Amino acid sequence: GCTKQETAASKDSSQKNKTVKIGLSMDDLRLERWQHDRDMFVAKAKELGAEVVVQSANGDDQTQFSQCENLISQGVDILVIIPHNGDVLAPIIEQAHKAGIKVLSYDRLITKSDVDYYISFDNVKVGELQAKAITDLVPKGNYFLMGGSPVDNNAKLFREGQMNVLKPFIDKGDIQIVGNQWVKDWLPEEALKIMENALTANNNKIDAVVASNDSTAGGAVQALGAQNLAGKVPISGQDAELASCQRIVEGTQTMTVYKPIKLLAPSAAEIAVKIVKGDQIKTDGVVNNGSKDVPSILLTPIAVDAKNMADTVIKDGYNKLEDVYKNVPKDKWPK
Amino acid sequence: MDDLILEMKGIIKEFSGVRALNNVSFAVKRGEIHALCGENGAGKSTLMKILSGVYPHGSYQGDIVFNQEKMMIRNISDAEKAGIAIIHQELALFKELPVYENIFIGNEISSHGRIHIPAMLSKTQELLKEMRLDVNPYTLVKQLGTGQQQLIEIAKALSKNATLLILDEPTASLSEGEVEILMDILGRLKVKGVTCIYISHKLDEVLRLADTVTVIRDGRSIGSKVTRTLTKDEIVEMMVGREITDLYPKEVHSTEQEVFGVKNYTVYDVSDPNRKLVDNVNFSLKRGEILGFAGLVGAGRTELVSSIYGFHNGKCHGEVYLEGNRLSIQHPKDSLQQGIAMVPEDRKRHGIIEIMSVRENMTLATIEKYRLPMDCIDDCQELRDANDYIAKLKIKTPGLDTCIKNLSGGNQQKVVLAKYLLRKLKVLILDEPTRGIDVGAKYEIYNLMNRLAADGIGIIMISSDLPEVLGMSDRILVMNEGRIKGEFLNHKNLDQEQIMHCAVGGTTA
Amino acid sequence: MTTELKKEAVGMGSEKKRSLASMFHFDVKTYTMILALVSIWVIFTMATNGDFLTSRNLSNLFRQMSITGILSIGMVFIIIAGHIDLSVGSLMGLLGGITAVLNVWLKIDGILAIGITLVLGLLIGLFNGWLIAYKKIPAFIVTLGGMLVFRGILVGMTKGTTVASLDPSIRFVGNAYLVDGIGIFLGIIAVAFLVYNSFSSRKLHSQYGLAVPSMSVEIAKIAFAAVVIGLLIIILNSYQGVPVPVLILAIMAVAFSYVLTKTVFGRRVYAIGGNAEAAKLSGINVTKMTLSIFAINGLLVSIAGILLCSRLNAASVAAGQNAEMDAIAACVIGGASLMGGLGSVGGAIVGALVMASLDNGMSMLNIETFWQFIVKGSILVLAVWVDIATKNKR
Amino acid sequence: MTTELKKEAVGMGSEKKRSLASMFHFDVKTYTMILALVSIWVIFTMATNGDFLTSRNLSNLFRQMSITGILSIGMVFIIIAGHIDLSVGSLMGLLGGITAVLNVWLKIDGILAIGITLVLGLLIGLFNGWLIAYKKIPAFIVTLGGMLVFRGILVGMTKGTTVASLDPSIRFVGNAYLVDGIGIFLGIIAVAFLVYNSFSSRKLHSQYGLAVPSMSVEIAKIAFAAVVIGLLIIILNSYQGVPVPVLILAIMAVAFSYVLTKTVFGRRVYAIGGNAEAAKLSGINVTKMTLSIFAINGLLVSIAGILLCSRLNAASVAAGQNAEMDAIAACVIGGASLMGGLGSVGGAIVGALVMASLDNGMSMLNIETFWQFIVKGSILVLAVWVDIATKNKR
Ligand SMILES: Nc1ncnc2c1ncn2[C@@H]1O[C@H](COP(=O)(O)OP(=O)(O)OP(=O)(O)O)[C@@H](O)[C@H]1O
Ligand SMILES: Nc1ncnc2c1ncn2[C@@H]1O[C@H](COP(=O)(O)OP(=O)(O)OP(=O)(O)O)[C@@H](O)[C@H]1O
Ligand SMILES: O[C@@H]1[C@@H](O)[C@H](O)OC[C@H]1O
Ligand SMILES: [Mg+2]
Ligand SMILES: [Mg+2]
Repeated sequence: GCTKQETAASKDSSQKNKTVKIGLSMDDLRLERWQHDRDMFVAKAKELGAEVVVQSANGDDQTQFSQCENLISQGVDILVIIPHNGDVLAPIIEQAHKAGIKVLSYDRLITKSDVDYYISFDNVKVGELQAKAITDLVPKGNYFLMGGSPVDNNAKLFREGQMNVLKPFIDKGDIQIVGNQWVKDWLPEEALKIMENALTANNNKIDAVVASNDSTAGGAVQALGAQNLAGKVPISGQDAELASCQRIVEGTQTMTVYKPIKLLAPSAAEIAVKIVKGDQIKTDGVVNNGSKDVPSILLTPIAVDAKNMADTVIKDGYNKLEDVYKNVPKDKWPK
Repeated sequence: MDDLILEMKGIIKEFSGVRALNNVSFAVKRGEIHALCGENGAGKSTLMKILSGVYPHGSYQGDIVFNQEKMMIRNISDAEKAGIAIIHQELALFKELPVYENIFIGNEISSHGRIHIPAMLSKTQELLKEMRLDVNPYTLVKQLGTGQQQLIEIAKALSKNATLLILDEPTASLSEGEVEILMDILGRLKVKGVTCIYISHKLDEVLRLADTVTVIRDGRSIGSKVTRTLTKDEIVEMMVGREITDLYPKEVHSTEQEVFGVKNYTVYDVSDPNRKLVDNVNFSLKRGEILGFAGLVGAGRTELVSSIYGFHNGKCHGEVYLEGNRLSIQHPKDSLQQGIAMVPEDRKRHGIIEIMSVRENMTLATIEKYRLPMDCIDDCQELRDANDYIAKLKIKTPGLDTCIKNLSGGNQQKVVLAKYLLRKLKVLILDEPTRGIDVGAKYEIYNLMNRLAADGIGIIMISSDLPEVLGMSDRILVMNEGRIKGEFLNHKNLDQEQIMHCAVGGTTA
Repeated sequence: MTTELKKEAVGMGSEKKRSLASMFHFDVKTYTMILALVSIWVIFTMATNGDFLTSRNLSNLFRQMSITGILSIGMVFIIIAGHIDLSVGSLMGLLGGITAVLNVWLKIDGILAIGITLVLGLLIGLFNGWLIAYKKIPAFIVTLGGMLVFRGILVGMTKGTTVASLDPSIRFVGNAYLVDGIGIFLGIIAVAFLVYNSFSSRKLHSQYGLAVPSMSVEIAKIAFAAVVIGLLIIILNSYQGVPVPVLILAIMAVAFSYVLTKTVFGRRVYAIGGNAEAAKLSGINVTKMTLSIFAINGLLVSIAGILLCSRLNAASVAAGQNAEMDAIAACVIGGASLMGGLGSVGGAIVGALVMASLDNGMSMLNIETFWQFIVKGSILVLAVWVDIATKNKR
Repeated sequence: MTTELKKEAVGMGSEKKRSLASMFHFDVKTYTMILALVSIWVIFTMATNGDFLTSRNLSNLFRQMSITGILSIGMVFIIIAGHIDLSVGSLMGLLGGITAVLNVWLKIDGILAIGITLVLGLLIGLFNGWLIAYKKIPAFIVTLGGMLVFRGILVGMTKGTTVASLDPSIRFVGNAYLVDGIGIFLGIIAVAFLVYNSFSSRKLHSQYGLAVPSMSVEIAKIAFAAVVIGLLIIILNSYQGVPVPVLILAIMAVAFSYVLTKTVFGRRVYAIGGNAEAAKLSGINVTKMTLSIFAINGLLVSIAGILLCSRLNAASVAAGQNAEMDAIAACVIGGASLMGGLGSVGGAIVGALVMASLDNGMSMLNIETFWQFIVKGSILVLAVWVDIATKNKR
């Protein structure tokens, strides 16, 4: 009921808005995918005549918290948050609402709060796609799970999805989990060491690796390569980073999960502008965040391998054909 | 029976296999001033560290009876509670803290844990006045000269109102005037019934001041004697086991050829660029001459030479000539390259590198001399030279690779001397060179100086020990408040009075 | 003897002059960094068309610095004493986690949970201190180990999840504001205390026959402080009031600044850091002191941990990562030396404020992230450079 | 005179004895940590049923420690000189990134790219050193700033992407193995050099009439070293040969250990860390030395950066995060003191090996992450504790 008043108030404070001012609070720009998110979001917003203020928290809760406060006090009209940790930002939602600002939770859900909208890919789904792609190739055998950062909540969601798929195989006794490690800060150099050690501990008897994202997969592939196992042991990924797309077409990585940011980022920008203008928002349903049902727009992530590379990542312009196929003989390029 | 305040019986102390004290017994009568003498490394400081709780009960063998009571001193506060205070041989001050805090640290005047600054300040002023020391209680200790720091140490010990006061080389860097003041204070304390243990290598002082002398040699007690019946030679003989007939083996060998000259030299304070520490000083040094610098503590002698040497951080201007060529010295390394070396006054801060070995300390200033291809150090030559000087200066050390901080104070000083003597020199500056060195070793050092002078090296010797200045210099300059106030050619008729008169600001006779 | 008397007279005179000079020295020294801070503020204010200086943003800024500020108070004790603590970030995370687990999972009352956390912080600090003081293990190693161990316990304890939604009583500490009246009241008390303190000290000084700075200087100083305090409170009130974490920071800063400068304990901290050997020779129990310093730090870390989980209304496994670096940096920017013996609570707070201002200002300016890194790094170096260059001149 | 002669004689005798003892002292001191390392290895070997001690895993282990090892060599120079470098991780990331960008984007030949990176590393090190030595800004601040600036430049330069797929020439450095023969050859050269060195030094010593340790001790020492070198090469060969990064580490370690222990330069590094003022008075140009030390460090960081991007065959924006902590920890575990004046290349390498062994062993054991944190932290503290406790006994 009081939402309208608040919106009005915020309009006042931004001194009659010709341009919509969007505050975008990001987790960490040191990870390649978020750069794409930002670029596309900003491009779309500009197209719609909105101004975007971007903040990156370098993967730190407290920093993100402070930056959100700063955005609020700068009088943005709407807050779009990619939370580092969605569980800790409830107080920000309160502050924003007090200032008459609505909050759109982007990619990761802000839980136990009165967040207004949620737009994302389903992270559990991501894990499921990863495991599915690998189990399709290797239905039986020794699996190694290369988890993400032990202090990243998303990493746990990916694992949850992976286990949804793997559990039946494990129960049947077809799949053995021979190792399950988490990679500090998603760092490839850590993943490299962990993979080397896992291969040693298992005398190379590892039939498949479920890695939670591309940077960790990159490290693991290096270790596999050293044992001449690159390309022989299927390995998953996520984010469709250029380097991993290259690996996929070269055959050393099996798949990556492409979250068509092409869809996500622009629609987020569009919705953000709409919210400010008070337009109707079309949602796909709701997601319960622990204290309310949040109206949500949920996009589906896509599993990408060598076969559908051209139709997805490249077609979307997410990565360029000549970049992805750089190290592949020209005659093998898709038309 | 005499009333004994302290009795140490059968004290044995070992440092990782080296026996520093071997069954020492030591008794002090109430109210007396008791001197403790012995060569460098004899074990004097070690004995006093045991008494004052630095080496706690259990780390040595033997008994301590203090005030008729058997003591088990576990730490320094135990000793202080019992009324024992000590001034250590090495300065133990806090450079970054002001004078008044330094004096009271460990014994702060406080109520409910809150320090009482005005009380400490006024007590400090009182003490400073008693010491006739003109420094501001707020001054940071790092801004004081060594002599002044020494006086602060003394003030600190006095502030503790001890019944037994131990002074380990308190006058090593004090000049005649300050020594007088200290004697004065000790005399008054004696009247008040305070007992003193006094360690010094300045035997004149010992004879004047002490009631009793105890001598230890190589960690054993040699004996105690009443001073009244004693002569200097006897003490020396007890200390070193032989006679030293001439304390100052003065030779005259100065030529007329100037080797080193300083013109219109002025040095300013680092923290107060308007304050002149040295004011328009001129002097020249001849080949083979030993030029003595006398003056009171804080007269600016150290500032003068360390500035010339390229070490002082403050502003300075003036001209320096070596063999007629004007020098431009920015850094000590320039001086060393030109053949000018300086033995610094503050051994602990400027002389030694505590965590390095005796050998490494000794060769640090000459290290290029041992440079082989590929920057490699010729450790054989290095070892040999180091061994050489250990023998030459009779440095008492368990080995070349012993950490220098495990040496006795006097032996550390010898290492510092050796460090600069190892170089080929034209000019040697010695700032308080015999600080804390025993008579026997002093004699060796004087001989060494004579030899160097005979080789044509010019030597500048700053010393607060007037007899030493008189005994060794060919010529004496006296400084007062940054200026050269007098110049004396050394001849038989020159006496301490004349120099002192000049040093306190009087005019040349 | 006459010369001596003369000297004495001169001494007294030069002393008065010196004491004044040294007083100002001290002031300028502390204030160089404040000047750097002010310049940073001016630049940001101009760049943001004044947005930076709005009461609201300043309120944000102070709240944002409060946790680092509190950590840096504990850290400055440790650094002055010649040690270091790398475990502060992890420990803060762990202690915040404990509060949350106690409150959310075990349904323990908020106040009690806070109490338990404080005690635990103290105990853990004591344990660190014990290893360092009595077992002589370098603080670097003990706290590097602690950094790993505490983080591990936190991850294990929370099973990697975020524990969220605390009691209002806990949320209050990190998020509430004081009613305007209370803020003003506290401000008045502070100024009154300043006046009282300064005049009683003057009185004492002259009682003991000591030089006192001229009345006008004294009044100017007090007036300046009063204006700063007043302005601060007016600014904070004109937004929503004094934020509770800022109040906590202020109280801790005053209390521990007092401890460091005015108590026996505090002066001895400087002594053991300045020259541990001499401190021992002066009869100071260095081991016990070290123990206490780490215990104090543990307590302050637990306060910071409670504030953190209160602000976020949750405890997460990653909470507090790298906070130790911020705290150490704050101390060093504020003039502390990692070699020990130097530093002050005020300096550390100013250091924390400098860093928070840089973060805040650049995020307001919407500078690209990589430029933020570059600018922040450069300004840090520059500020300290200026500080050092001006100090050396004097 | 007679007494003196006697004393001298005694002196010489006891010196001989002491010099021997002190030699062993020295050995035991270095070897305590090695003993701790061996115990860690034994435990892991038992826990993994011998897998830990397979030639393959040892080859892994050495490769995994090579980057931290190289960083710790540079760091130990800095720490001995009494400074610190927090920028090492970011700088390594940046320099690796530069190699990758040069090679992948600008299509510059691998060797040339490596060359440019090395030069850049040296220059950046020089710049750091200049700020510290000439501008007197504390190393902590300069390198904290550097940490931010370098990371920012890396992010800006790569636009946050991972730059992948380098030339084989670059990949070689991080991933190749030496043919068995070369390994053996190098081993033989090393042992021959040891023998030559030790005997020529004996000869010289006795020529100069100096005490020499008994022949049997000498032979035992050489034999021990030869066995270790031999074993190492046999183990590495029985897998795939000596890995190139391990070879690079070994060469760097030998070279810089030589610099630190045998050269004038090295002696001066210890001196300025032990007492900068006394060093200056002894004619050492402290500022120039500091400059050179940071330049050396820059060079070593660039080698590490090249190795890192070569091993990963890619440069990522996050590369090298926290590597500085590992390097510093390696030095401190290996006996360096953050107060300066103490430390050794050998110690730092052993420290790096201890940490890498803990990581490697626990990940082989597939221990839960949070336990890994806890165990690693505890063992670090424990190992240093044991080290210190045994040292104090002697
Ligand atoms: N910490 C220590 N470790 C090893 N040996 C020590 C230590 N302290 C003193 N010694 C040794 O004990 C002996 C006695 O030293 P002490 O300092 O008591 O001599 P001293 O009589 O005070 O000499 P000086 O007149 O030079 O001050 C010396 O040989 C010295 O090398
Ligand atoms: N670092 C410093 N900062 C400020 N003042 C200093 C500093 N060092 C010395 N002084 C001052 O310089 C004056 C001269 O001291 P200097 O040490 O040269 O005297 P000195 O004649 O050698 O006597 P001493 O026996 O004390 O060494 C003293 O008043 C001292 O307070
Ligand atoms: O896309 C992933 C993101 O969702 C996760 O939080 O961090 C790692 C990324 O790879
Ligand atoms: Mg002594
Ligand atoms: Mg002097």
